[in-house]
Amino acid sequence: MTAGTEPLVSVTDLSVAFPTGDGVVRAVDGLSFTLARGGALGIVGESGSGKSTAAYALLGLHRDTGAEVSGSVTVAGHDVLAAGDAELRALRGGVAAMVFQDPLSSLDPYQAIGDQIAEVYRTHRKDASRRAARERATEVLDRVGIPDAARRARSRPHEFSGGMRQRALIAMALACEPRLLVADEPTTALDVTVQAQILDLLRDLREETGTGLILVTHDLGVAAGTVDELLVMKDGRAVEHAPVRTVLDTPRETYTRDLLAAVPRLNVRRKVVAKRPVPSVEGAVEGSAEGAADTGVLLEAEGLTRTFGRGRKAVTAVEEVSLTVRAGETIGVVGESGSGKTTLGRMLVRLLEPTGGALRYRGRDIGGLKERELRAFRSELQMVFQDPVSSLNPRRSVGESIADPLRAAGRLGDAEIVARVRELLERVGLDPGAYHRYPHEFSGGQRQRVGIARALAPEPRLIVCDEPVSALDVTTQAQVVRLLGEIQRDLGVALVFIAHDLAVVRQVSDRLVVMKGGRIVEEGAADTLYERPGHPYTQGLLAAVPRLEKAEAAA
Amino acid sequence: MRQLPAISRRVAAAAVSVVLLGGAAACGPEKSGGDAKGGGADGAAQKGGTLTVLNRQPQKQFDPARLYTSGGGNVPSLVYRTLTTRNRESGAEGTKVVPDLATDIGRASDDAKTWTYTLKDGLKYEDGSPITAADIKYGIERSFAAELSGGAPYLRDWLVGGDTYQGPYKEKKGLDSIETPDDKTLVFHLRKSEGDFPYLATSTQFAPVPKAKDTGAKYAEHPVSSGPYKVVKNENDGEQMVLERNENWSEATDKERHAYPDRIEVKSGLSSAVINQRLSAGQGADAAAVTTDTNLGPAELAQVTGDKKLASRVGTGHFGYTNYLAFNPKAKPFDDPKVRQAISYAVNRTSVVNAAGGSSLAEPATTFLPNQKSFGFTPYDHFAAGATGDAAKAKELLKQAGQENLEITLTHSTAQDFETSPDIATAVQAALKEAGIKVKLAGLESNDYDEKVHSLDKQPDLFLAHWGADWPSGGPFLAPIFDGRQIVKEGAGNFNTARLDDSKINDEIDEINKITDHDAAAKRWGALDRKIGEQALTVPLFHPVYKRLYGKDVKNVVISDWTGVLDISQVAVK
Amino acid sequence: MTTYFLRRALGAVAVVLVLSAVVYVTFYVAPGDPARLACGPRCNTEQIRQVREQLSLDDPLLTQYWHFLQGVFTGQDYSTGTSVLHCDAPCFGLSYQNNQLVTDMLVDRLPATASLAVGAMAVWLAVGIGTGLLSALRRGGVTERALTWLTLAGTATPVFISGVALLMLFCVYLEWLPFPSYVPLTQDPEQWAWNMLLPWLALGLLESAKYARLTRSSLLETLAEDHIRTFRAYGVRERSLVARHALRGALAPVIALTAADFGSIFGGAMVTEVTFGLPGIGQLLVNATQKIDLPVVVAVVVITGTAVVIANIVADVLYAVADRRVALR
Amino acid sequence: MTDLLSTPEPAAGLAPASGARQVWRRLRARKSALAAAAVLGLLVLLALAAPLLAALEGQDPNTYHDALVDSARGGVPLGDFGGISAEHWLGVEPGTGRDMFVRLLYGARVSLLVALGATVVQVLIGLAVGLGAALGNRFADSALTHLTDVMVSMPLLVFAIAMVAVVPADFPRPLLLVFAIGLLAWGSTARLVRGQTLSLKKLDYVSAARLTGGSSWRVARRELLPGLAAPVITYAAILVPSNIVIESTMSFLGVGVKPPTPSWGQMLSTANTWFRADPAYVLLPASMLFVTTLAFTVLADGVRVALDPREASRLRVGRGGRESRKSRPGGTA
Repeated sequence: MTAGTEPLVSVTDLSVAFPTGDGVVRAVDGLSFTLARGGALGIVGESGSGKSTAAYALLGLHRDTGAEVSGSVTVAGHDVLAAGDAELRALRGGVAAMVFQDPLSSLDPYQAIGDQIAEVYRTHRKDASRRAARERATEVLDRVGIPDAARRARSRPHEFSGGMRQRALIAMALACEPRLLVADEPTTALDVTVQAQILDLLRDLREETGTGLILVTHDLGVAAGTVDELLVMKDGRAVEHAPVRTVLDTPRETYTRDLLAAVPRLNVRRKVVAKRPVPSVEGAVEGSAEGAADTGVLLEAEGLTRTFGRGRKAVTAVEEVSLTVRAGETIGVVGESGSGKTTLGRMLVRLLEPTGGALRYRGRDIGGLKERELRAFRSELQMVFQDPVSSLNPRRSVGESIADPLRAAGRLGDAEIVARVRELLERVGLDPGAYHRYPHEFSGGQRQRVGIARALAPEPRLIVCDEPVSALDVTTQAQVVRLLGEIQRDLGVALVFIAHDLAVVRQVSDRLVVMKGGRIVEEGAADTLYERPGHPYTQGLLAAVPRLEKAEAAA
Repeated sequence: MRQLPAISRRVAAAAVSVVLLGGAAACGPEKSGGDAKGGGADGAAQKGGTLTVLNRQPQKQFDPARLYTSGGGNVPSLVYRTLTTRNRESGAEGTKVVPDLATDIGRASDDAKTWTYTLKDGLKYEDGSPITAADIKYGIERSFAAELSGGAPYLRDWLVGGDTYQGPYKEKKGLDSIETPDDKTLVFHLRKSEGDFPYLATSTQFAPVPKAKDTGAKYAEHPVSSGPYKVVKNENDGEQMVLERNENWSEATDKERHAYPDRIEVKSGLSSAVINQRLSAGQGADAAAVTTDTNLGPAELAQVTGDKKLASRVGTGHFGYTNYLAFNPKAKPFDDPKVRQAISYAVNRTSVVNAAGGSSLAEPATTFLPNQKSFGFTPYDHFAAGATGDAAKAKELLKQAGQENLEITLTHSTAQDFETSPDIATAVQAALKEAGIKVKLAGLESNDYDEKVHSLDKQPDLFLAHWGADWPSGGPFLAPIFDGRQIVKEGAGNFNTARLDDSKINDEIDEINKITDHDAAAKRWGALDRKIGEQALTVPLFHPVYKRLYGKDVKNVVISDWTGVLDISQVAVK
Repeated sequence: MTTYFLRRALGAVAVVLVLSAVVYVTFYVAPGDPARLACGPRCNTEQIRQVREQLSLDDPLLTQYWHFLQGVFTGQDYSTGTSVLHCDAPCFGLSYQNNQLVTDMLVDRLPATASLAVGAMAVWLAVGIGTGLLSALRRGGVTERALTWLTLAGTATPVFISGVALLMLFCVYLEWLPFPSYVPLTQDPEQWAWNMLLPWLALGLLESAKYARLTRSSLLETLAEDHIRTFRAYGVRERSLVARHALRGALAPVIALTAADFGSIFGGAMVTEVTFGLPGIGQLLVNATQKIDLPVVVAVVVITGTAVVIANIVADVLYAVADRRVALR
Repeated sequence: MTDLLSTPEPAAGLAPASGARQVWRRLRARKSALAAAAVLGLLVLLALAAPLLAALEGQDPNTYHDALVDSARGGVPLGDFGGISAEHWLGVEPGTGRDMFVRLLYGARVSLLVALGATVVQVLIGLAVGLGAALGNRFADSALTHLTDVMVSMPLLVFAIAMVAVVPADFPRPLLLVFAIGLLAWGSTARLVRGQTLSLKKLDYVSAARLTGGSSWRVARRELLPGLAAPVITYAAILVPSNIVIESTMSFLGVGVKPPTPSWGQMLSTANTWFRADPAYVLLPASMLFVTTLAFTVLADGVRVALDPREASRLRVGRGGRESRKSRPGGTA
């Protein structure tokens, strides 16, 4: 804050409330803060803390949505809440520009990226010709590091990679040289390496243009190296507001400390807990080789390959992957988007049929079995899905979703099933009374817990967790990861934990597999791999993980 | 019987049109208003202008061999002249046969087994070449070819050798029973006496076809005109036709056709509702428009009668036609005459007439013959049921027959034609219910209906039937239905649905056919009808009446009792 | 891409073959004797037999069908009595009724049906999308209500009622329009449009409610998408938001449905054609069905089937063009 | 466990309810849907009570009243508005003088039966074929998709006419119409189902259900069908009136219900010439059809919304909650 000049952003006693069928939800409650010209503020908090709602209020985005907004918001001299429609439109994008989270869905899929940026430019520079607007689009795309910008400006969003799309969104924000950038979780959907690049870009832009920045994120690690000040929000209120170093070094609030603790770290070794005796793999499946049971090998993939499409357009998502999962162990599978890890996970539980190689479950090749023949094995191989929204049927209560495998097995009576489901709900840390509630009534983290309960219901021997926490905020991530660890320990079930974030996997894995381009590039015991990564790719991944320490060093 | 109107009726039925054909009988004071010559717009008829014909049925067939018309048809008669033709007068006068290409209506000899015709002088085709007797013979021969089927059966049945002759394409030699001793004379040799031959000679098969111009199945595309107009356009399967003057038509030799308009445009494929609305609105070209196949329906009649101006543009026509209930008297329970009589008594003709469009469109019938003098109409009502049926009498007869709880099935077609249609069937059903007869209705799709009722083995025992005349005479009306020798055992060509084979009746038919004096013959037909009626083989229901609306600029309206439609060869639009 | 079209074309051929076979079997089983109907009302058994022989109706079903296929793929020769008539492939044979080449009959009638289909499509798109837009964006307005009721009434009214009602209103009472009488587009475009207006309205309104609902739900869904929020957050006006960003995505399913409906109109507009007296293939089909004029029925069904299949392909391609994320497969 | 605690406890006062009861509760909250349901209920009730109401009026549907029509004027009913009188509450039919009120009621029986029955058949076949195509292998998909194309290409009326002609005459006609329409006009429903299923199938919860080891049918029934319900119900609401229109067109072409049975379609098919002479004859069945269409449309809208538990709290979820955005399939990235 530079004394003597009017702050760029000034928020006083801001409240935002949403009327719902069950009463009014106060998403933001009496929030006040200021941001000096050229300053950078990080607003952090877990989901539901009101941080995004507050950010939206800066651009008056709650207007006409039914939300009740009070207090005052001033951005570069404009009173946002009192501004007329025209003034507000001029403000949006012209004075303050928003960078949204999901770059794919935030861009119009039908139009060329350059045209979209040009449209925004012409909205605010009425006198600009089409040609000038297109040139400006190329210019800003070039600025955010899109190679061959003039040509790529003609591409549509789906032709861009995730990182390039995020850059394009930032370019759009830059188009009209705004004085404030509001970035709402700009890196959450991205791989760690890309995330690092985008954060670097934001930093550079700030230095170069002197634009103010408000960065909304759940991840203190992301904010740490990018902003000057931190505003920590909880339940719609600011609980802590201080320079970034102060917050990181000497957090006042427990809440802040929890947030800090939740940031996944690479330097934490997995706690070796005395494992329960691994359940023996007795009663081996018919026709299985006797030897398999003895070695404790549960699932064995050999040269597993999966190709999509035919002919020239064929894409091989997984190529010649060999992997062994022993009973009760946890294997982390790490890779960036497109590395084939999800495809591999789906093949391991036979949601996908491999197009090559062998998949042996307890000695029997299940790679080519038909759906009908697979039924006998289904309950033993379960999966926890990435997307907490689409993994639960919105039209069925969560209890019913969890009960599904039990009902399908048909061994238990109705009352027993309900009892078992309540037990499972409790086990994953949910209220047993939630049986009759619907998925939309739960937060993302809770839904993931439901997904875990469902996977546990048939008492499986192996659960494949496909990026189970990548859509969650850091605190929730930590909780869910902890839960999985506990379950693994208590029940002795084998886990295959797929993630794009090395830090997340570290806390749970015995062994680690790093994938790139459908192949395994490195494999080994977790600690070894983290401490002495062999492959340059692994090294790159490790280097990209944001570190709180680094921020301290930089500051 | 059955000529164009009959055909179109059937077609209309099943499908689509909104159908307004009504049925019914010559109403009493029939020579009123529109019937008389000169109806329509005021002033003398003059040549010139364009006449528009708005029709439902496209002129799908235009080959003279394939046409099945009464008296040469309407549009075809503008292009094809025939040996004889119908008298172009309104009302009963119009049921007479008059000479056309020939100098008279035919000279009979040998008990009417031989007929001789002489052609007029100066007859020419549209290209100026002369019309010869050989061309007429060739035209008749063509109609025997399988490729050109469709015409009436009489030539086949009457001409010596006609039953086996296969047409000029297969048998180059021609038909010996038609002699052409010179370019102007034709002599026809018949297998039996046929006093009605002059009526047959009105059909388009008697139109000349120059052999050199014959293109077989494709002749209809460019027929050679002998009449006042030639075809200049024939599109969409006969839906759009344009006729223009044939400059080589010699008016002097044609007393019947006036040919006032310079140009005639036929637009068909329209729905009845549209045709009648267009005629009543009379916008633009529609002011000079007529229709040759569409009647005013009940709803339109209700509307038109409320409007004096419109009402003055309605002509009434009759056409020899009877709608009736047909029995199979060989099948139970209809083998008992008392049952047939009971049903005759039970029928409520008021309901039936209302279902057929009301008293303006149908007249109750108690005779099989149409109520026109030319057919030999002789009034009788053997089972007098009054206007609304005599349920008590019917019940009594059923009691005598031991059929107090009679349950029967009435077959009808699903065509919406006010003839054999569901409306009529339900009216009959409702009336018989009064007499304690439970009637189940069996509706058949119209092709199915046609095929079943005309096949001896599949024929329903009780069904709605109709019959019309190929020309206004008792012969073609009674013989196919009641002549025992015309029972067709195979296929679907039987019309004697009562299977009546009475030698006395058969002999009487032969006797009357020898008579060439139409009036004398008509009396005998009337008497024969009355006698057959006693057996209650059918229950006559109603004779249809036709109400024809025409455009406001139309003059010289002629509607004969032969065709019941407005004669477009007489109409003037100037 | 070539493989794609090749595969779709093969699929189309299969569909059309099945369709034609179904028609053959149906009409073979259905009552009624085409020879009798072709021959004329009072033919005797011998004449009917001759006609049957001439039309090859005595051949086994399979043989008849084979001849039909031969005609379609290689053409056929027919005797007219005096000469030989050659019918080039694709030959659908001669009409039983009047010995005309079915191909010619179809060619004569396609323009009217195509005119009807195109115009009706324009009406249902204009009314349907308009209503859908209004009801998604300005719910409760007078215009919106009126249009919604109009489309519902349209859906609930058979064309033979709505058609006559329109005729009454516009031609009889108001006298704004002439009674429809088909004028070919090539002859007089203005007259063509005036004369087709009522048929377009009658048929278009029958379909428009479906489109209104589809447009509305699709638009609401699109407006809730993130990229709309993006442009809203950049100060773009609501109007251009809808026009430039929402509409295109929202209309993709509408395009797909349009193409499918457009195809089936080719065989399905018979009531409209009959009501307004349009010389289209629907009328042809009605008459041919009654007369069991098999070559004509088969030909119309084949044309309809082809139109539907082509329309489907066009829809898929349009969909893929509209939304590049969708791959053709 | 913070995230558990931070979630507002929704609808705490409400007892857990079963699915059907929840749907009903949500439906009850929508007044327009309730009104529509009431209208439809009334229609069905009137149809069922037709004999009673006929007795109340003292008329029956098939008795001719020749004295009530003007025979010389084409049989137009005597009196105003189609001959409304104390004996004939809605007047009489032109030509026959049959009672319109009773015929409309009896007509409702046939029309609603045919329309609903045919819709049920269409939806069942559409579901079976659509699901089969979407869930089956390549071969099944292409075969069923082509079959659907064939069905869509068939000129419905031509085949309906053929079908009615082939089936023995004593087969109950309304039932025959149900099958004729239902068996021939399911193509578009199948297409809809296939498309919807293909997009539902991609969702993880369907994969999760496969992992339960239940049969494919079980998965389809429990996971896919509920998701299909909303679009299918919305579509069915359009099918119902369009089936009545088809029924009327079939009557128009002479293959509708058998006389003397009345149906709205049959009445409409004979009414189109009576616009000017007896407007009541057209307006009565036409307005019944309109009311039915309107009611079905509004009700279907309500049911669609009520079927989706999310709708109840849509406002609260709001736009752009962080998680909800992840639901979109990830494109080609």
